[in-house]
Amino acid sequence: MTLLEISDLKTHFPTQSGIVRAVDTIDLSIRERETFGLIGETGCGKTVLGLTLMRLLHPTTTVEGTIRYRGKNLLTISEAEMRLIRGEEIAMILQNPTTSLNPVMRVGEQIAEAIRLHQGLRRRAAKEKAVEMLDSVRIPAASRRANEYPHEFSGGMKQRAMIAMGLACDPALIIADEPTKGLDVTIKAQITELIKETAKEKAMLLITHDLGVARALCDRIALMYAGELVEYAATEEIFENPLHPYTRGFLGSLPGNGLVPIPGMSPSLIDLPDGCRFHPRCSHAKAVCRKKHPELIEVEAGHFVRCFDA
Amino acid sequence: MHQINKLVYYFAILLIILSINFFLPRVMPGDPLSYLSDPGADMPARMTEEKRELLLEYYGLDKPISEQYISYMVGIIHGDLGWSIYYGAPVLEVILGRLKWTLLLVGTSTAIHVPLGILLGATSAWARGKKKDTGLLISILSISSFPSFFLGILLVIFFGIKLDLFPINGAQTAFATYSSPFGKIFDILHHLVLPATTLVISHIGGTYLLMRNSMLGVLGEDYIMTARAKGLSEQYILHRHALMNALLPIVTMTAMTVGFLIMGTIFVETVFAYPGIGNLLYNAVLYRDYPLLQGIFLFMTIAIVGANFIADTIYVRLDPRVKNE
Amino acid sequence: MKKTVLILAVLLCSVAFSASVLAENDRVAATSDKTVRMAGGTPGGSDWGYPSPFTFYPRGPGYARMSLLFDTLTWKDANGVIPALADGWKVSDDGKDWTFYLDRNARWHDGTSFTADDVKFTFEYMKDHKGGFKWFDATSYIDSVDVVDAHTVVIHLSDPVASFLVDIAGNVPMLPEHIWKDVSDPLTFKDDDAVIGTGPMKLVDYDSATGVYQYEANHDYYDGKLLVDKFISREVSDTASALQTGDVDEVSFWGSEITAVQTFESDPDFEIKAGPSFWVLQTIFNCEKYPNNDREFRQAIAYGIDRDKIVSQVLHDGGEPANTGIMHPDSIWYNPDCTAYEYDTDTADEILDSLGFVDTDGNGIRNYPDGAERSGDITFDLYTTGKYNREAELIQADLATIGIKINVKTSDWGTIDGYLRSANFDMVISGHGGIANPQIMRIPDWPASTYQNSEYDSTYAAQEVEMDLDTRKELVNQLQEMVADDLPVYTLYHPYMWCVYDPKVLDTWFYTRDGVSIGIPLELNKLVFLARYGDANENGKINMQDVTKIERMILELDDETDMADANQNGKINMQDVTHVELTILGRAPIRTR
Amino acid sequence: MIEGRKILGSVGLGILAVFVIVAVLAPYIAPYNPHQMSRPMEHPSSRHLLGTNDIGNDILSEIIYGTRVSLFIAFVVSAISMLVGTSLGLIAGYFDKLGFVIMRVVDIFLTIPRLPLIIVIAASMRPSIWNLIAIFLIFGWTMTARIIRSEVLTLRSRYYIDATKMIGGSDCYILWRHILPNVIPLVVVQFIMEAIHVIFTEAGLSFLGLGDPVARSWGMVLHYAFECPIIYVSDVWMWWMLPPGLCIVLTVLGLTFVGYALEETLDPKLKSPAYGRGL
Repeated sequence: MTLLEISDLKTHFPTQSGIVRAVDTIDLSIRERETFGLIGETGCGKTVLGLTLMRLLHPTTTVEGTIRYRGKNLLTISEAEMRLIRGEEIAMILQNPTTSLNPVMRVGEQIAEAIRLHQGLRRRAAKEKAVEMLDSVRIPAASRRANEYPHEFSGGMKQRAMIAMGLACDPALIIADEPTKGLDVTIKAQITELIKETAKEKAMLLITHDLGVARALCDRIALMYAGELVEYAATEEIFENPLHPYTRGFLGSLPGNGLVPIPGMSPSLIDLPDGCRFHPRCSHAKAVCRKKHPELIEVEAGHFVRCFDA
Repeated sequence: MHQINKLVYYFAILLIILSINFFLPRVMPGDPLSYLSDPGADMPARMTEEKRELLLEYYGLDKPISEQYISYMVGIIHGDLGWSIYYGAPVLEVILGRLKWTLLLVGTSTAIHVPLGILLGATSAWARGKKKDTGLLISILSISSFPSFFLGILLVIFFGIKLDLFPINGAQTAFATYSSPFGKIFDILHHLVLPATTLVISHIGGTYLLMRNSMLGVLGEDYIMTARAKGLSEQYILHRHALMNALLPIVTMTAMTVGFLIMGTIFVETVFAYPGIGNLLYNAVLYRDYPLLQGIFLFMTIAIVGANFIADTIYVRLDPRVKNE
Repeated sequence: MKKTVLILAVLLCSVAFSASVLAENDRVAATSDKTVRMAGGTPGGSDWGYPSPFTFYPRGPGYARMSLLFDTLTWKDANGVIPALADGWKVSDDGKDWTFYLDRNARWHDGTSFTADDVKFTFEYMKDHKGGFKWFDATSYIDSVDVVDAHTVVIHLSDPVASFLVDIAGNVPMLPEHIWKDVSDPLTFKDDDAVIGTGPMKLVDYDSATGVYQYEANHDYYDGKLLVDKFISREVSDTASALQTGDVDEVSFWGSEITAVQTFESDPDFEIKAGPSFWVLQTIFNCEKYPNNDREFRQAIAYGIDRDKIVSQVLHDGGEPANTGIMHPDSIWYNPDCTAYEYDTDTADEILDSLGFVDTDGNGIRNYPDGAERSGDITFDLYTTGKYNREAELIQADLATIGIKINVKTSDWGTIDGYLRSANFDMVISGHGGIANPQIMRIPDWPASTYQNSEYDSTYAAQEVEMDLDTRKELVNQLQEMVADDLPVYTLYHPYMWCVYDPKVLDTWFYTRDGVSIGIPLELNKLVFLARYGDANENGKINMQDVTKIERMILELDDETDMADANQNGKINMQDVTHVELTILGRAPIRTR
Repeated sequence: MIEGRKILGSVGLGILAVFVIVAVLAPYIAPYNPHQMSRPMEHPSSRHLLGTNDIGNDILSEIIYGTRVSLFIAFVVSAISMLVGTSLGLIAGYFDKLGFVIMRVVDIFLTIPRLPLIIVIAASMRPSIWNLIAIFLIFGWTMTARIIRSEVLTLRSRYYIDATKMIGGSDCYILWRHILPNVIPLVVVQFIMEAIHVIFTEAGLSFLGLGDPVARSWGMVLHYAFECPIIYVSDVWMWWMLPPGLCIVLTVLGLTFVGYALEETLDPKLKSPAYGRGL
């Protein structure tokens, strides 16, 4: 059953140098208890997509299209209604736990405040719940740790705390933005394991540029490039049968695949190339790629690609 | 170790300033007895050389400078600031007599301008880019461009003279008898309104701008986004998450400007005939009243060092990160 | 947000408003006593020290505030010396022994009687604590004091002092022996007892920080009935507006402040009295330093300064060009015949040319002659405190037209005093008060300390001991002429003074003859608070029918009065008395002619 | 707001430009020599647009010439403070041992009660313009040095400077080519801050009567106006007090606007259109 359905979503924001088309016409849906991976290079707009779903962007940003969550269009409900959804229905674990935790507030308190808000628990009960949550993400001596400040936590522990915070109100959907970024290999493995466990019961939108993590965790994977999806399919399908040159390039840049980088830079979201947005970097680019913008087509059941070659 | 270093540092600063403050007035031409022979005053107070020497001896000014320095330092250690030559009273007494008014004035205005500046700065940052922000920003930048004495004069003219709403002379009605115990308090408050308003207006810009910038910085921080993602209300985020973090630089700045706050009142004192430490200093310079001059400097330095110390302490309480460093 | 600001503003206003209402009520409540409030000065300048004889700041206003509490043997009113603690006095022929008959009713504020012992104690105490009475060194003249009886005392001087009645008897405050005998350091004695005197006022409160004095009337005063119950001297930020808004009842102005006086001229609520300031602004020359060591050079400068212009531009005619011999025109010592250097650039140019100061390089500024101590353009510094910047600017412009370049340097008095003391200056502009008393011409106390003239010094010494008034006047005239000719200082102007007051509160303000005490040009004479003796209808004149008893009449007998004694029975024949002049205020001496 | 910043900046520049022009062209604009005397205390008329002061100087001319004095002091002090402060800040940030010494000196200067000391010195020297400038310079450089130093420390930690060092760039070369250009914007902001501070303090000292009586700044004009005994009881304040006061206000406002616009442009944190930093 579909939990979240995004259709025709555009997120643009104005800047001095022009309009940034960070999310440009995206359609996708996430099913209950599904883990959906959103993959792309830095600056492709994947974090903006996450923030758009949470409606956390600056008011000057223009968002078009629909985001349907359990039948409600998140883009049209009031801010008050939206607040009830945030944290309780959809939780977002922001990237970079070091800066995403308030440095002058005890960790336990930061987890408890959402609990107090959404579950109406009193201070003490919320605190106990927060300790419980910290314990559940395997932070040792949780009740003591809950009284500590973020700077007293190690990088891995901060990430755990972030996850605990996201899980605190038992949301239906978790948006996890780069949860493994900047962690060393052993910690990364532990965190991946932790996410895998928690994701069993919940739907998750995992935003990452780490294909390894995505493969380990996700049911389906979408690749995003310059504000739009270029390919999406079930995880194994993507890895076995990548159709888009970008996907192939991305897979090729994996350590196991020889570390071949994609040549060139991703385009500026203000000044997008005509035709296929990937064509300047594409070794297979043809005349049509320069002129016409390809549509996302379903080449096989559940496997969508945006390429003339597919 | 850090604390000891800090103490040694404060001590060294104190020593240096005390020394500057001992030698500076003594290298200026003229001496404390000059005022006794100022014929520019409306009366000749004639003094013979013989009497001059008697007085120099009385005040210990005939001793070699090294001896004076030592007795000055010893005096300070014993808490004895000496005897004001011009005012003919213990320096401490003279300073304390003025200090209460300065503290009332500076205290009141600080108690208003800091919270108000914080409030407006936070509001402005929160409404960044909106009309409210622009309006606040431009109006506060504008009123901050008024020198305090000029502002004071304008307030005197409009509220003191034209509208006759507030008294413009002094800190209280001279020896009035009051019908109720609150009469005196109200009288003092009534006299306080214009000078304090002047100070509030001329100082609010600094706090406001710092708070706005600090708040803008904080609002761009990821943890604010985290808080939003939790579904917390904007008000709650502002109070619980943003404010605390944004306040940190305010604490430091307020402490660093304590010296300026206290001394900056000299202009307001001049305009409103408000008794205070600023005018006292000015007179102490004019009359070459070494002990008094030294006393005021000592007090100012202690106030500044003390304020920094308090700020450090508050900072540690507000920012848990500092404690463990 | 806007709401919060609004609420705050309203809060401020309401506090202020209720405070003003309350304060208003309080002020009304306070007026059941008759209170007089005067502006004691502007910020930082209204505190004149704790008004004990040893702790007031040695300035005119400080003395005046002390003198409300402490009486002297004699005092002065608008016309001259009158009795105070002494009812009468006589002086020996050699001018060395002064006998004073003391008022039998005088009491200290604590009720103790004032006696001859107190007089003796006072002079001895001052001798023992030299330098303590910073105001005036009275003791160096006094040899000894003898108590004849409880109310008669004789003061023996080592040398005659011509101005004894004013400078010492009318200046030294009498101390209560029973209080001060135990005080070892008078400079630090500030108990309530330190302000117990015999004066018409008692000190209620004093605050150094706010510069406020509050006195209450001593209704048991021996020398007249008090017109007021309370007197307050306080600091104001602006005197004219303070008077207008009713914060004070009396303010005083001088010199260029004539503009403020004029705003009150047409106002029926206020009255104005004018008086002399006994003050002069002068340029002091360094008579030891080239080129000002040349008398003719100084004269050239004098001719080159347009004093009338300074009076009109800077003072707005709130003063007059000064007597070049220093003594004030309203004082009895004034010599009208001193050389007046009428502004005349031609004369100035001539003198400078003849001295060899010629503009050789054609830059408009004269040059020092070849081989002189200085070379190049004639240029030197003119020091002044900030107060006289305006005058300095005009002098700078005037002297530029006769080819002398002046650099105006301002500094505080401490610095300038240092330069004067070390004779390290060219020219200084500075004021000098008390020019109704020849004593100010004493060198080196006077700022013209670089002036060296033995004839001057001996003339000064001679007049100090000359008991004959006319001879003394002649000597003082000579001193003035020497100053006017030699120009150790060149006087610029004498400002006028005014007091503007609300006559409904108190209308007895007046200016004292030759200034209060030794020449303080203030309207704050304690006599303004006293009902005129026998003045039942309080019209300022004595009602003869009220005079029931004259305790002692003092006549200044001289040869002419003897002539009124037609039947030569040693008593004056009343029919010969053509004119009786009653001096107002207090128990005035009755002068006959 | 992006537009607002530009507008504010241009308004500020415009105001400053007007004052600079007035200062430069003072002799041509001013109707009279400011020391020339006519009747004192005249009310405004066609002959004297702002009346005359207590000794008959044309107030308008006084203010026009005062622009020169006020701006000159502010400019010289800020320029020298900026030079000295920036140099010391660069050195202190780049060389650790020297930096330690310099920063201790700066700390002491920042702890010394600044305004009281300025008053003490100014009162005993009763300064001319040059004395005033010297007094302001004693303290002017400290804040700049401190701010520049911390910026240099940040810059230094960036990789490219290490890289330059590895390929053999000398310290001077690095300071000059890599660090200095990066701190210049900050220096400009500091310059403006110092100028504002100097204008305020100079006006204040002059108001207290501690300014140069001959070269009259705006503060000095205000001082004489405040000394005038009828300033509160007549309308004199309208033409004698208000215009010089407003000149100070406008100049400071101009500087503030320009400084603010610069600061906003410089600080990337303040520029970001979205809440998030990663965008």
